[in-house]
Amino acid sequence: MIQDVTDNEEIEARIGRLRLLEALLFASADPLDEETLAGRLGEGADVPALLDELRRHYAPRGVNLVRTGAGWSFRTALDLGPQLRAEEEVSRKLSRAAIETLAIIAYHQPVTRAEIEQIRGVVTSKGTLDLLMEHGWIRPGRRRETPGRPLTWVTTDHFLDHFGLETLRDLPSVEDLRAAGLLDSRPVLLGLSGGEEAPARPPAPAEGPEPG
Amino acid sequence: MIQDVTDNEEIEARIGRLRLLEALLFASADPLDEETLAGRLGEGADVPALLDELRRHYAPRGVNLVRTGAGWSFRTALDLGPQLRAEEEVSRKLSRAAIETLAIIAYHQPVTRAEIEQIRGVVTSKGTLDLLMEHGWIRPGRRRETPGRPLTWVTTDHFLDHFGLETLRDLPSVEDLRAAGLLDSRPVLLGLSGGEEAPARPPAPAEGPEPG
Amino acid sequence: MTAFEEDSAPAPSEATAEQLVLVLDGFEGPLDMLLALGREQKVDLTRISILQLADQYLAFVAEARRVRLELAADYLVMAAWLAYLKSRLLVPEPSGEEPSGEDMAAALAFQLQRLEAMKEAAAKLMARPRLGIDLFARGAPEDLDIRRKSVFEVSLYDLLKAYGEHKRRKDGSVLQIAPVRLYSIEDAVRRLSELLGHVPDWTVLSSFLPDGGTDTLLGRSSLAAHFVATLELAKAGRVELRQDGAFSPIYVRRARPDTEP
Repeated sequence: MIQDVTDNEEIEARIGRLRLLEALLFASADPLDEETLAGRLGEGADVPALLDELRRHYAPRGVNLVRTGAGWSFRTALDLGPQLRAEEEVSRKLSRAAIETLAIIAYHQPVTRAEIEQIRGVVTSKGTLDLLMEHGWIRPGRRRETPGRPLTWVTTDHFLDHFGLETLRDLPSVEDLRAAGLLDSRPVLLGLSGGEEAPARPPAPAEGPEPG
Repeated sequence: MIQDVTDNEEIEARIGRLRLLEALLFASADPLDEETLAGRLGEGADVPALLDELRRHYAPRGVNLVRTGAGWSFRTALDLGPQLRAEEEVSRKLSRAAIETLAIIAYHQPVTRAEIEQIRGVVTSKGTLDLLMEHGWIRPGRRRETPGRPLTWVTTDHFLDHFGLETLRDLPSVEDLRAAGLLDSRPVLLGLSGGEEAPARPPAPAEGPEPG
Repeated sequence: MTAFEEDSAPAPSEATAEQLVLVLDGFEGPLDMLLALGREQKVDLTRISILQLADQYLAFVAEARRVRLELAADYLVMAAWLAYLKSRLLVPEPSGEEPSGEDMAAALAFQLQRLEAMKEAAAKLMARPRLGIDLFARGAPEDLDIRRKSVFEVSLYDLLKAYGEHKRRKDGSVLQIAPVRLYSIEDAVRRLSELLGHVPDWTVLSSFLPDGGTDTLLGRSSLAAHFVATLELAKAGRVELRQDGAFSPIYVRRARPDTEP
């Protein structure tokens, strides 16, 4: 495999290049073509030979070095696919509306759907609450004792679990959010409150000016 | 290394588990804990032993298997960092305030914002905690059961992962600092921050006369 | 290793203070600056001279004043506190419940040690091999959701950020500035001009104020407006003012032709 080695120094250099090649391919988000790799490995690197050595090293392992149209990359071994994907469920990004709805339920619970809509200022799409409930983050709470007896929504233990909270009381308050910079504070108008904080002062003289 | 093997079948099973373990760890960018891995490898898998074998196999290579408090993960070898970094984007430079605040949270956790301000002697500017949280290094902890029930801040698993720490006990010099009494976040006599929990100031002459 | 420093740091020199003023931006507040000053003493922080430190800091504040540098309030609070501490250290301790000068000095020394310890810890922490800087994770993770903790990638940060954004949007949309009722100076000038026509001689200013007292915002603003109005009228030569001493009542009367300036 290593035919052109003449001395220890050369072996070391080759191992160094192999290690760098391995790390470059591992850390790259995209497949790397041989030209790019040659640029990174520097003069005197026989990139095709190094790639071949690496490919053969990984061939029997759980991770393989594969060549795709764009270049070379590590992928998990094809035959392990079924075991890796045993419980496959591609992770999805939750929509902004769903995150916001969840946040409002967390902070305002128990809260009815109408209240959520009032707070958000938009109609809650049918699927949003279903989605949050399906995922086990919210559940129906008690009915509100008002006309129509609307259902309220509350968060679940799974919600606490997911977000690493011990209790709901550990949710940062609005003040905490503001202090942490998650809420830009709007300008505050100071000194325009009423007279509560006015210092005690003798009442202004009541007697009006005597007309002359 | 493989002492308890009695027949070919067992060797095959062991190799199969090693390959699956390798693939699982390779597929994930985030560390995986042993419990998760055990769940995926199934009954009869000696996960610690398998991890150890894998770790040793990768030790001299360009990619290593490392353990942090967050779990096990493959990472590029430390000595290759400078060669790999060349192409990586320069990460956003953190402000001194952010770095100091992170260290205080790491060493004093759980710690309230007022305590952080006590230690630094300045008000925490807006955006500092926000930034640290955005990096995924800190999160809100439990509220302190003291008047005002202030929120505390703690570090995350990702913090351990990012700084390559197995536990918080591995923070640099943490034991020395504790022994020296320097991890005491209690307010001291000199209350220089504006925190809610600031202690009564010494009769500072700077205070203006009471109105009235 | 500090044994060789026979002559400990010189007395606070103006040069030091000037340098501090120059690099003021480099400090994270007064405690940070004190720590930098303390390091100049080149002794272990446990053996630092707090008195000398106070002198150095006060020299800095004096220098900042000399070059008319505007110092943040916390720098001035610290200066006042250090001046107080100095006086407590220099004069015999009064027996009382207040902490002694030594206690206060020790507390300051502890704060400095603690801050220094955290700065060193921060430096050591940042010097550690860091993910994404010194070592790298798999660049192209495969979407296997191995953790199975959640199908959705939502962090607590995302949740809080969403609520913060919602809150900000909402607060922004309902922000209404309540109309503020204040007594205007123009109104006060008009009112005073009319009333003065009925007043023959020195009359106390407060008696011109409209009913309602001065304990409301409107009342206080009317007091202020009327005071400014008298100044305006006096400047125009239409009234004369008199006050017998600081904080005593202000008297107003119509200007006499013969006393006009």
